Order: sequence, then C-alpha cells, then structure tokens
Amino acid sequence: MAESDVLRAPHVLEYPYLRSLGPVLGAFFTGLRDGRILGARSADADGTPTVVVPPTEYDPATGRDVGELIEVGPGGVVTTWAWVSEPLEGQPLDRPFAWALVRPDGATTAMLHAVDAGSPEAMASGMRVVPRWRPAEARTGTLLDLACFVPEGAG
Amino acid sequence: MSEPVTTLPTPMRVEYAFTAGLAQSRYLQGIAEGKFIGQRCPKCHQVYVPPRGSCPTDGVATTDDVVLGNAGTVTTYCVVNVPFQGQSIEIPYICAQILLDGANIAFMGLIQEVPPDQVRMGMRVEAVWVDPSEWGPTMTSVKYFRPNGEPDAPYESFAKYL
Amino acid sequence: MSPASSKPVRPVAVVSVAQSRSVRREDHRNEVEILMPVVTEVFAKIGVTKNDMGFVCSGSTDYLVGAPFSFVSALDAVGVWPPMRESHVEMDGAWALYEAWTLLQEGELDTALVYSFGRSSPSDLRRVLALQLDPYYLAPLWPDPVALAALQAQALIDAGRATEGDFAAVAARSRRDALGNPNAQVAKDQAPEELLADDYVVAPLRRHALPPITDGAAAVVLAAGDRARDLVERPAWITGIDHRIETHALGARDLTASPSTALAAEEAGVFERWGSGSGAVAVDVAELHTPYASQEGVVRHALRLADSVAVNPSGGPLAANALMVAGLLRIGEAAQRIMDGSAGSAIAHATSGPCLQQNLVCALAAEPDGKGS
Amino acid sequence: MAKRCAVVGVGQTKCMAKREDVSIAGLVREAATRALEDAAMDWSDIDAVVIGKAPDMFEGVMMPELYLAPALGAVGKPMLRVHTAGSVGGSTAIVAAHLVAAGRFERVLTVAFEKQSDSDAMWALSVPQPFSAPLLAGAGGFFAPIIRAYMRRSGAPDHIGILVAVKDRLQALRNPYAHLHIEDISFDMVKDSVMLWDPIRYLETCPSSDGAGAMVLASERVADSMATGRPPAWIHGMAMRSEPTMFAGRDQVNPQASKDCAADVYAQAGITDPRAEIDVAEVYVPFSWYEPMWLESLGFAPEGEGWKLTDEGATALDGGDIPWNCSGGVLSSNPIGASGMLRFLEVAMQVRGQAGDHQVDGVRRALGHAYGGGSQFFSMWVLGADKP
Repeated sequence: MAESDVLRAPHVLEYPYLRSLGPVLGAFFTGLRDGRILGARSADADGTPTVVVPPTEYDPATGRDVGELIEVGPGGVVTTWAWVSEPLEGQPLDRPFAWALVRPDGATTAMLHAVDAGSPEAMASGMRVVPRWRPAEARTGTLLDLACFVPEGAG
Repeated sequence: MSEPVTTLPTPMRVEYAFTAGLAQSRYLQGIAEGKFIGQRCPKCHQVYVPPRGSCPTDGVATTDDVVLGNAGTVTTYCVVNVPFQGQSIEIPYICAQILLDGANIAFMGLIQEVPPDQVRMGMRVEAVWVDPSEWGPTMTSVKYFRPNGEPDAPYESFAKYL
Repeated sequence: MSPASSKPVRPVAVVSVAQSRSVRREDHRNEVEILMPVVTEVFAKIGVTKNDMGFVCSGSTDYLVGAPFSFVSALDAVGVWPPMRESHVEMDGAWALYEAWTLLQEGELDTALVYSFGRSSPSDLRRVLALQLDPYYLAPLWPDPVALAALQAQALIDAGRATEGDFAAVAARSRRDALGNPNAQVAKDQAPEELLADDYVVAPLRRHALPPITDGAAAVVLAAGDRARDLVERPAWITGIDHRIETHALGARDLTASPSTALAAEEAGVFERWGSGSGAVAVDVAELHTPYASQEGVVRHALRLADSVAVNPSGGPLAANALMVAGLLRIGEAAQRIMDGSAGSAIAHATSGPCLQQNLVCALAAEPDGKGS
Repeated sequence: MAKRCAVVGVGQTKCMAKREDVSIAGLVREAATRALEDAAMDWSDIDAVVIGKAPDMFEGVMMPELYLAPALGAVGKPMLRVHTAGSVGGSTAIVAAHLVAAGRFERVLTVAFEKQSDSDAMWALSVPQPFSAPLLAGAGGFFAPIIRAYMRRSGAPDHIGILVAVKDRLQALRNPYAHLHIEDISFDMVKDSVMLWDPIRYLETCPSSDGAGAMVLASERVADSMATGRPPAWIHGMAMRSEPTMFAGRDQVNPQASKDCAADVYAQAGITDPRAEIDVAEVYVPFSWYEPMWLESLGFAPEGEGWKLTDEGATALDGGDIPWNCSGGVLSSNPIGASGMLRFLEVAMQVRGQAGDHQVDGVRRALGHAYGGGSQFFSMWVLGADKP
C-alpha cells in the first residue's frame, strides 16, 4: 500500500452543548446580563477573607463552599496580559487585543477576559481597566455580555 | 428584572483531518474494486475482515491479503425497530453479524429482501453491491446482504463465532 | 498526611524504552499503526513478549482523534490476549506510568507495559486545547494555550524573573541538543539572537518559544526488583515518583511559581536525596516537560536544580511535543541515559493543563537506593 | 505486600434524565460532599483524588479533571483521571483503592460522574468517522445479537428478560436515588413495551441519566480509628481484566476476560461457591438479559442455567437467596461514567447496613461489578464486613 493511496477526509466534531448552571454560576451570568460583576465571599486556607471572581460553588484553593455573592468592580486592575495580533475563531474580539487577568475592585482573584486597548503599548500590568458592556437589550447571560474591558479613561 | 439565567449554550466545533490508515485504506480500495479483502495473521493464521492492521490477539502486523467471496452466514442478528439520529434505513430492518466464507470473524451488516420474521441464525446470505459505476472506497458500495438461497449452515459450523 | 517520601518503596525500574520518530504529520498511519512498532520494539529490546507483562496501562485523549473510546482500538497494537490486567488514564502517559508503578508497589506483580500515543496534527491544537478549560468561564472565550502561556510569561517578565532573551536561550539550547537525538523533530544550531527575530505568536512569546506540533507514540516497560536486574544490566531505578495538581482558576494562582512541582519533588524524595547543603539539586540530567520555553525556568526553580544539571539533553518538548506522549517520553529519555551509563541520576517531569496546572516528578538513579554511579 | 483498604464513606446524587439544578462541579460535589459527611471528613483530610467518567464528549470538556480539581478539594494533591469505557466507575474505584493498598495514601476520595444531558448521549457515543460503515443500529443493536446468541445457546425462554426488567424496577422503588421510579411496573407493561432491537424491548433497556457517585477509601489505620459509628466495608478482593473488542473465535456471550476477572477476585476473597458465599451483588446489567448471562459468567450458575435462577426468583430482593441489583441497578439509573461506581458503592452500603429500604439483612460479603466497551473491560470487587 503506497502512502499516497491512504484515504484521508475531513472530519467535523460539532455539538451545541447546553449547560445547566446551578445557583452560583447562574447568579453570575444573571449578573452579567444585568450589567453587574458578582464575586463570592470565601476564605483562604488560613482563614483570611477572600472574594472569588468569577464565583464558583467552591473556593478555588480549599474546595470549601463559598459564602454570599457580592457585587465587585466594575473597574479593576490587570495582573498580567498577553498581546494577540491575530485573533482566533471564537475569541472575544476580531481585531488585535490583549488577553488579561483582571482583578475587579473588591475581589482577591482575577478573571480572564479581553482588553480592547488598540496597541500593546497601551497595556501594562497594574493598569486600571473598566468593562465595556454590550447594550442591555443585546445581553443574554453569556460571558460576552461583558464585551471586553478597556483602559480606564479610554471611554 | 427579567428571569434568572439558568443555562449557558456553548456550541463546540472542531475540524479534523482524518486518516484511515494503511490497513483500512487497503480494505476500502478492495471495496472500490468490488472485493472483500481480508488479512491473515502470520502468527495465528486467522483471517480478519475488515483487517485492522494488527492481529488483536497477537499484537503483530497483518500483511498477508486474502480475497474473500461474496457469500457468508448470519451468525446472529437483531431486528432494529427504533428510530435514531443518523439512521438511513426505514424501520424495522435486520442488523446481522455476517461471517464471510473464509473469514474468521463476523462483521455487522444490513439484511434486506427478506421479511424480518424470516431471518434465522445460520441463514446463508450474499452481498448486494451498488452498480459498478458507483463503486468507491466506501462501505456504501455494498448496499446490503440478502438470502442467497443455499440451505442454512448448521449451528455447530458458526457457534464458535458468537 | 505523612510525606510519601518517608514510606518504603519497592524497587521498580524502567528497563526498556521505545518511541516513534517525532514528526509534524503522520498522515498515512493511524494511531494503532504508529503505536504497534513502538510496542514491538520496547519488548524486543529486552527479549520479552506481552505475555510477560503483569499489567498494561496507557494514556491518551479522545479529543486528539475526534472520536470517543480512541484508546480501545489502540489495544489491538498490544494484543491483550489471553485477557490482561489493563487500565487507561485520559492523561499523559506519565500518569499511566504512575498508576503502573503504584500497582507494582503491592508486590504481587513484577512487570508492566506503559504506553501512550498522540497525533497532534489532525486538528488545530490551539482550538482543541481550549476545550480543556472551565466550560463556563473560560472555554466560551476560546482562549488558546499559547495565550495562556503568554500570560504566564508576561507575569515572569513583570516579576523580573525572566526576559525574552532567556526564552530564546532555552529554545536555542533545546534545538541544538536535539541535533543529537535522531527521534527529535526540530533540531537546529541557531544563536538565541537569531531566534529573537521571530515574530510574536502571542506576545511576549515568539515562534521559537512554542513547542512544535508533533505526532508520536512512546512505550516503557517497568520491572520490579530482581526481575529488573534479570532483564537488563543497568536498570533505571525509580527512587521516587509523585504528582500534584493546582487550582484551575488562573486568576487565583501565582503563575511565576510551580508549587505543585515543588511538592511532587519533595514527595518523590528529590530534595532529601539530592539536595546538598546549599539546597541545590545536583542530578546528572533533568528531562523537563515544559512545552513553552518560558516555563523551563519556573520548573527548574521549583526543582531547585543546580546550574550543573543538563536540562533536556534530548532537546525536550521544544524539539518534539506529541501531546499525551511528551511527559512519558521525559521519563523514557531520562531513564535511557541511566540505562546507557551516561547518567547516574536523573529527574523527569511531566505536566498537564494550562500554565503547568498539574505536575509529575519522577526521580531515577542507577542504584535503587538513589546513589548514582 | 498489599495493605488493607476499606470503604469508609459513600455518597451519591439523585439520578435524573436532566439535573438542571446544578453545574458539572455542583453535581460531582453533591456526591463527594455526601461521601465526606458519611466518613466524617473534610476536604482537607483527603490525601488524593481519583476521578472517572466515560467519553469527554458527553460534556464537551476535554480532561475535565483539570477544571474539577478545585471543586473536589484536590489542590496540592495527586489527582488521577481514569477512562476504561463503561467499566470506568468500577475501575476508578479500583485505581483509588490501589493507592491505599500500595501504602501510598491513607484517605483517597474517588468520584465518578456523567452529566450526559449537557449533550445527547447517543451523539457522543457514535460520532461517525469518515469511511466507516453507516450507523446501523445504536448501542442496543450491538448487544441484541449477542443476547440472541445467548438465548439460542442456553434455550432460555423469552420471558426471562421481562422478569429482570420488572424485578429491577420494583427494587428501584425502594431506592430514593434511582432515576426510574415506575410505580405501576408490571410483567405486561414490559412485555407490551416497544420491541426496539428485537429481542430487546424498550423497558428492558437502561435510561440515560445525569448522576455521580463518590467514596472515601481508607487505610486500615484510618478505618480502625473511625468514630462515625458506621462500620467500614473491607476490600476482600479487586480485579480488572481486558480483552480485544473483536477477534477470531471470541466468545462474546461469556467473554474470557469476565471469567478470568471473576476467578481472580474470588481467589483473593477465598470464595469457591459464589452463590453460597456472597450475600448480595450489584452487577452491571444495562439490558435485562445480561442478568442471566452474568449469573453464568460470574459463577452463580452453571453455563446455560443462569436464567433458571432469575426464573425461580433467586435474584430478587424479596425472597431470593442471592439478591442482585437491590438498588434497581443500571436498568433504573445510568449515568454512564458513574454507573460502575454506583454498583461498587451500593455493595459498600449493603455491607455497612446503610442501604435503607433496599437493604438485605445481615450482609457479610458482597460483589460489585462493572463492564464496558464491547463486553471487553471488566472490573470487580468483593467487600466484606470482616477484616480480610
């Protein structure tokens, strides 16, 4: 059998998963739709109070149940970032942008999202960013209700 | 305030470049020529069809081609009476394990041209191919199997392939 | 919890290693066809057959193939007949080796075959690996593994722990060392300065800081005690092995450190055995599964490796990185150097998940008590 | 030498067609939290976590143990992810038990789950690949011809499969966690249900469920010092066997790997007459006819006579001498990746006397069983009330 006779064909794996959210994730996505970022009160292994964003049913370090949900942000601080000059299919923006871990004001952990900064020169760890929301009527309860973050003061 | 959000749609799509591999390609090239080509294990001498490239019990490559005939025996079967996604045949129909003459393993095939309640274990069948002009390296080249009129094979002759 | 390192360990060794040649695209052979010659070779090297194996354990993932149960047909490459004790982890083969090693610790079985296979070429890995992320908070944004590694690299730069020049130096060394490895995929002699001319894929990571896309397979035979000595003159003894996982939430981690690697090394007895007065671990060889050049320093630091340690003399994952295989291959490469006498002590490391989320450390030596020779 | 190991905590979720009230993490935590509570432990008490599930495509999350690590309190701990097809729930528990038996850890949490309602289970199980034959029959179509071969070989009468389907659904009514609670289940209802894959009727098949199961496994030292008041269930034997999916001369009805696995686990437990020495069994029966088939393969009846035990009611919770699947079994709940673990943990509950309305009196030894793939992967354990 010659290698050139080997049969090849495209194969597509495609499925529209629909995920149930449960109380904590459901509240977070409801919050996004309503233009708010929610975090969960928790505590680290030493008992120091923390606020986890985005909130999960469990503390990301200890696994214990989290406490009440509170509003955080909307502004926050970039803890680290990476510049994408060629966005891939499905990513939040179709023009060059920065991925960033953003710690909203009042939170002790950071969330991953895109920052629409125009150029890498506008990005730095420690910089302040604020959310850019989709128009209220276009929000459906997905991560992209918060379209992206933008540098504070950039409008 | 509108209703709380309780679900999240997350569509997923990934494209792959699929490779059939050497053994399956060899088999399907045979199908494109209207032939079932099995392979014999050099160690245990059993004939596999479709060949899997290796003998599943010995773990050695199978390289010795064996051209098999068009006739075989129904070793066992079921009557499919349930609709499901991707189904292309009208229910009810017979799905059978067919042991081609000269092979040492049965494979699953469709039985037509006989009412479901007349199919039997041991029934002799033959492959019905699409028109040669439509033969290609795909299992759709074989339309189905149908009774070939020979007397049933005795149970003992295929009991060890169940 | 008492440290695993304080518990008695039954001497178990790597006695045979085989691998396919790492290539960018194996598009004429399927997974079984790639794996079979590797399994045949790993047995032939020591004159055994599958029937001599007490246990078989493999590692792979369905998402590379795009079909469920991909490990099932791979069993045909072994020929598990008569029926065998067999198990599979949906993880890198290094964790399959851990499972096999654990079973051998009980003393009833003396040998095990461990293998893994991975064709990274059929799909777009940057898309497939996004499916490895939190399905609610991360995957819907399709962040790719390069982007996440770049976040980690930037954090290292911000912390003053590394520069882009360091990443290029790691890549240059890896590619140069790969010239001595006939199975490697990317082998070149290039100066770091030359590599710094590469474009960014996701800044601050340039092309050279990324692993190649690789198709391949690897297999290892483990044997315990006297059985190992019967099979080969110089077994590569596993003096300790452990693995640890970190949280998945990137924003809750310090990306500049790898506490799970450090803990696994501690539990594998690395520091106790090889940490000298200064605390630096002076083994002969370290094979580190750091797919991004920026990650090598993080793992080196966590393992407290002395400057004298030869890191990734095989070229490492920057020279060949078959997904699900590369971790097992680090153990294989490290063991090979002990078996051929070029090293007396070695550390192998495997990783899984975004930004070094999960890490395994395997300590190897020419003598079961950990003394190199 | 292998160290003693015992089950000291069990937890499971209610199985349902769709658990719309939880996320994936919420589902696994529901089972894991209950197992920890049962063991009177906290997340921080656990040394290592072993998780299992069937294909990742059910939920569309590749290697979900990475995402689930913090949800299972695994941060800073070893975590393993097992996948051995349908037997995975059983083999996951066995891999976890070996971490204890090998003397590596003292308290291991093991969890198995499936949230198959996030997708369509049928789709995820049968992704058609290029060049493969068109999809002919679905899962039942694979097993129905094997069942027909068993009927021919054993001469079993048609009604045996119906008896099993009724018995397991009646028993499920006594298990609050079971998915199917068919209050008016009857012989005629099963007999009159649609013949999906002749000879398999609709009510002779398992449902598709969301669900999870979890156990805490402990060393002898920990099990001896438990202050929960509930006795440990000791592992008397555990075994796994695999054989190829298809090969020339393969006995698909009574696979050699099944017989070898049973022989191994019985030898470890010192069992020579399973029917006499085992008090209760949870055996993976996704299609009703697999009860008589496994009765034979597992040595509870001579070959060809397993159906007679079913026919005479020997396997019933009420009045049987060897009750099988008192929980309702896979025929009543089938979160695929967790189904094997539910078998394994149900026998732990029986040995520990915590099975409630489906408890068998005075269980001293019990068999948990799972199988998968094309009847080619087997995992089994025997638990006992006494230290082995």
